[in-house]
Amino acid sequence: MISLYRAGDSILHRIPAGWKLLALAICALAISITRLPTTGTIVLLGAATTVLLSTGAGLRGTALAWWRLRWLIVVLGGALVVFVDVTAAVQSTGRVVAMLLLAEAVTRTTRTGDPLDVLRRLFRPLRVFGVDPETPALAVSLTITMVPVLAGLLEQVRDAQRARGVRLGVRAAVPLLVLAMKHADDVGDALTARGLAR
Amino acid sequence: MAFEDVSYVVDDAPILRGVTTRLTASRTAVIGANGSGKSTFARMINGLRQPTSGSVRVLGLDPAADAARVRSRVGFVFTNPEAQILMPTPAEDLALSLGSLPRAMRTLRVARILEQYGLAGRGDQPVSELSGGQRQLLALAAVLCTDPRLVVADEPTTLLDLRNARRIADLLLTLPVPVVIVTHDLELAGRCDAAVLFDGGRVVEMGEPPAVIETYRRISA
Amino acid sequence: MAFEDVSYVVDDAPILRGVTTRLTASRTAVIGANGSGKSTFARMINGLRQPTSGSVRVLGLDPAADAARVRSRVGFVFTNPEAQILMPTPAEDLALSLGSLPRAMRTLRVARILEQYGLAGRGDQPVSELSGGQRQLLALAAVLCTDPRLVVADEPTTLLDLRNARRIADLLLTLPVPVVIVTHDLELAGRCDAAVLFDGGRVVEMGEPPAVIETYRRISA
Amino acid sequence: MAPDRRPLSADLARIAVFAALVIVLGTVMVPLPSGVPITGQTLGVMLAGLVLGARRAPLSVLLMLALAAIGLPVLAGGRGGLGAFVGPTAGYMAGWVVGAVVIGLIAHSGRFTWWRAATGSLVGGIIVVYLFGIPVQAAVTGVPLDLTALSTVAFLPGDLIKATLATVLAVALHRAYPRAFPAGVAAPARAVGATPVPAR
Ligand SMILES: Nc1ncnc2c1ncn2[C@@H]1O[C@H](COP(=O)(O)OP(=O)(O)OP(=O)(O)O)[C@@H](O)[C@H]1O
Ligand SMILES: Nc1ncnc2c1ncn2[C@@H]1O[C@H](COP(=O)(O)OP(=O)(O)OP(=O)(O)O)[C@@H](O)[C@H]1O
Ligand SMILES: O=C(O)CCCC[C@@H]1SC[C@@H]2NC(=O)N[C@@H]21
Ligand SMILES: [Mg+2]
Ligand SMILES: [Mg+2]
Repeated sequence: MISLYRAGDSILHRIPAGWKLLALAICALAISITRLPTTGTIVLLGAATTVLLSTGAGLRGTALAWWRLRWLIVVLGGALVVFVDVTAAVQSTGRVVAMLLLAEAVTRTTRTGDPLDVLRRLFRPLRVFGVDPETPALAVSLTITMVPVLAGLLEQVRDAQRARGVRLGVRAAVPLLVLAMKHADDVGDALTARGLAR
Repeated sequence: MAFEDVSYVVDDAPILRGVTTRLTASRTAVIGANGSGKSTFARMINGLRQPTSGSVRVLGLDPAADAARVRSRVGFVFTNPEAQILMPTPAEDLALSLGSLPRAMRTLRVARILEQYGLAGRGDQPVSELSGGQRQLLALAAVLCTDPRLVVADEPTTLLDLRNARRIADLLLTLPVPVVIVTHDLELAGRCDAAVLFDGGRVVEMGEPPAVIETYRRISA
Repeated sequence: MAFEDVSYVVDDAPILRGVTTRLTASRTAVIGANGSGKSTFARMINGLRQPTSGSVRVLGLDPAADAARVRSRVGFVFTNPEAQILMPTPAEDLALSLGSLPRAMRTLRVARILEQYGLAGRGDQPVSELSGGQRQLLALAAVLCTDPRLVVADEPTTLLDLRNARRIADLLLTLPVPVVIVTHDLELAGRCDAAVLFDGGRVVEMGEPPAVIETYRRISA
Repeated sequence: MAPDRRPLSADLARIAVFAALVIVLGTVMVPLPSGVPITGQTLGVMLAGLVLGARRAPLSVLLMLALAAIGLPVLAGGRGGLGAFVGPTAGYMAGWVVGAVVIGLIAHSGRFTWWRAATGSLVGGIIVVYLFGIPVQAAVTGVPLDLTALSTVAFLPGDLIKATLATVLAVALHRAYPRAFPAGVAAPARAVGATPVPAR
């Protein structure tokens, strides 16, 4: 699986992942409780775009980020113009777009492994309850490893069904589930054998 | 069955490169290293994979164009019976293969097949409670009961013990129709009438099994 | 390693029945029919399964009571490397095994191990892009790099071709620590110093490989 | 923990496998202009609830969302990153977590039957998800609540089909592989997660 992280050396790249996540959460909260006026919304949009530009996304990357939001803008904005009014349309749509751009900036500049460290740190206090702070990070990696395995199982099952030439409809997915559960049992054993879980 | 300059490329990676071969023996073994293209070759026989270039003819048909017809005539046995068994119980799985028969007859045939393959009394047990060998037998039964005119098996004995492996091998090798068996078990390959050796997506040798196996041993050394 | 009248029962089905055995050879093969209890036996050695009754001692410890300590000393290699490789890339998977080392040293060791097992340059590639043989090598490397004092392998070569199977077998058979190999490959079993034959959840014979294999062939006929 | 109780590792592996399954199901999707797609992932959430039960299913969904949060393209149509959590779909995703709990509670409130599975999927997999999803969508987008609620009719046919699928699949899996479920048929009264060691 390809991470959405893009290598670089911008300010945002150098800020620790935990702070960025915290800042984003605060922004999301602030933006959704303060009802910015239209000019404020436009300033916010400009600021968000600048932040994204500052991550080294370049004009092209930034434009692409906007382009991906085009349907949201058209439909959400359109609906609000029709059902409410133009001011509401600009303010609401603007807020959503600005948040999404800021989130993209954080995602682009944060290596997949860094939030894993944040995850570990977040879970450290839970140690007193007998939770191993490594477990969530391990679970994340485990899932990443399993996605291609499941895709492979899916292909096996698909081949086998086409070869038998039977039409099963929904129940075609049963063997996939069976194989997936077997795989889980085997992985469970491996986790234990490698001393990573009880 | 004839392959004519068949290539298969996935994401710019050539998996088969210009395979030209004609299988005429009644029992053909396909051997070769991991990743040499054996399974891909086998899957082309019934159109599960389609050549990027070149042509395949099986039983006088083109599996790419006539997939449904070819598949109804070619039985395919996979390595992992779990992927192949589609229903929760053996009886239901066999009934699925016999879909075209009227219900009463189907029940009778299912019972007969279960007995024939040593699965009598297990027809209504969850498939997950069968042993590895029993599962492979069921998968094979579900394929053979449709009376295919050609059988392709991709490593059908790898997970099996001596007795089960022999049983499956005996079943496959005494079929009244031609069989193609992909295998790493050179003893099994030796019991066929012809062998094909794959290496790096090419057929590098074809002929009497002892000679081909010898070459395989040599290039693997 | 000693098993004393060990039984294992799941849902009233006896899987091991009164197994008593003492493995002293440096390389022991475990053979027997599908479902005879070999894998269950192997899993008991490091406490992955715990006896319903009877006692197990491994390296002087009881795997049921001292599971963590036993597992840190016993390396376990599974049939299917896909289930055993837990991380998305080879380098991460090896690093996981070396968790106790400081980070800088770990990176160095990982690079060294990758090279040693013919995986140099593939450390950061997704595991799904490795070949079957490379995957088994990685799984083995991840186990051996923890310097286990005993290695148990459950059919480690079944999915492999001649060359890969030989490579894995050579690696296992030349380890400086005792090895227990569960296998259907009688050639591999023959290369061990001792063999144990399972049948119906019991150890029915133990001794020099040729004699035990002979018995296995006889009872499988 | 008694010696023959399922170890944590088996739980962890099953939780991860269902998270991966939900991810794989994300490849089945129909984008809608509202920014909230029709997605196969709800089927995965229902299956997780039905198979894993109320304790582990929400962990599986949370795990999958954690992957999205750290910037992996695991949401429908290869989306990912933190944007999803501040966008119009955020409430639905929260609803998945709670919904998974509700599905598990209903489906495993007694012997596992098709009607318990169906009720669980409908209540937990649809009603609960919408209860969380619609208000958040309205709040984020600024579209009035009633209009937002009306617009979700677009999901209803798909979600009803998915609930049916989930029910059929879970019942079939229960017959083919009973060990996959938290409490065996023979022992419905046993606490979730306290099943005998299932793995081979
Ligand atoms: N859909 C695919 N996408 C990418 N690579 C593929 C695909 N199918 C096969 N390959 C690659 O093609 C090569 C040949 O695969 P194939 O399964 O035919 O080998 P094989 O000879 O059957 O090997 P084995 O003995 O291990 O079963 C392998 O390197 C495999 O990774
Ligand atoms: N958790 C379980 N629940 C029910 N049955 C089980 C369980 N684990 C193992 N079995 C059964 O116990 C028997 C022995 O299994 P085991 O895996 O030890 O056999 P094996 O000798 O390794 O066989 P193979 O050669 O096929 O690998 C089999 O019949 C299997 O179906
Ligand atoms: O991918 C996301 O960001 C979440 C999508 C949420 C989609 C909701 S869930 C309930 C309803 N049913 C669908 O098929 N889609 C919506
Ligand atoms: Mg193959
Ligand atoms: Mg076994």
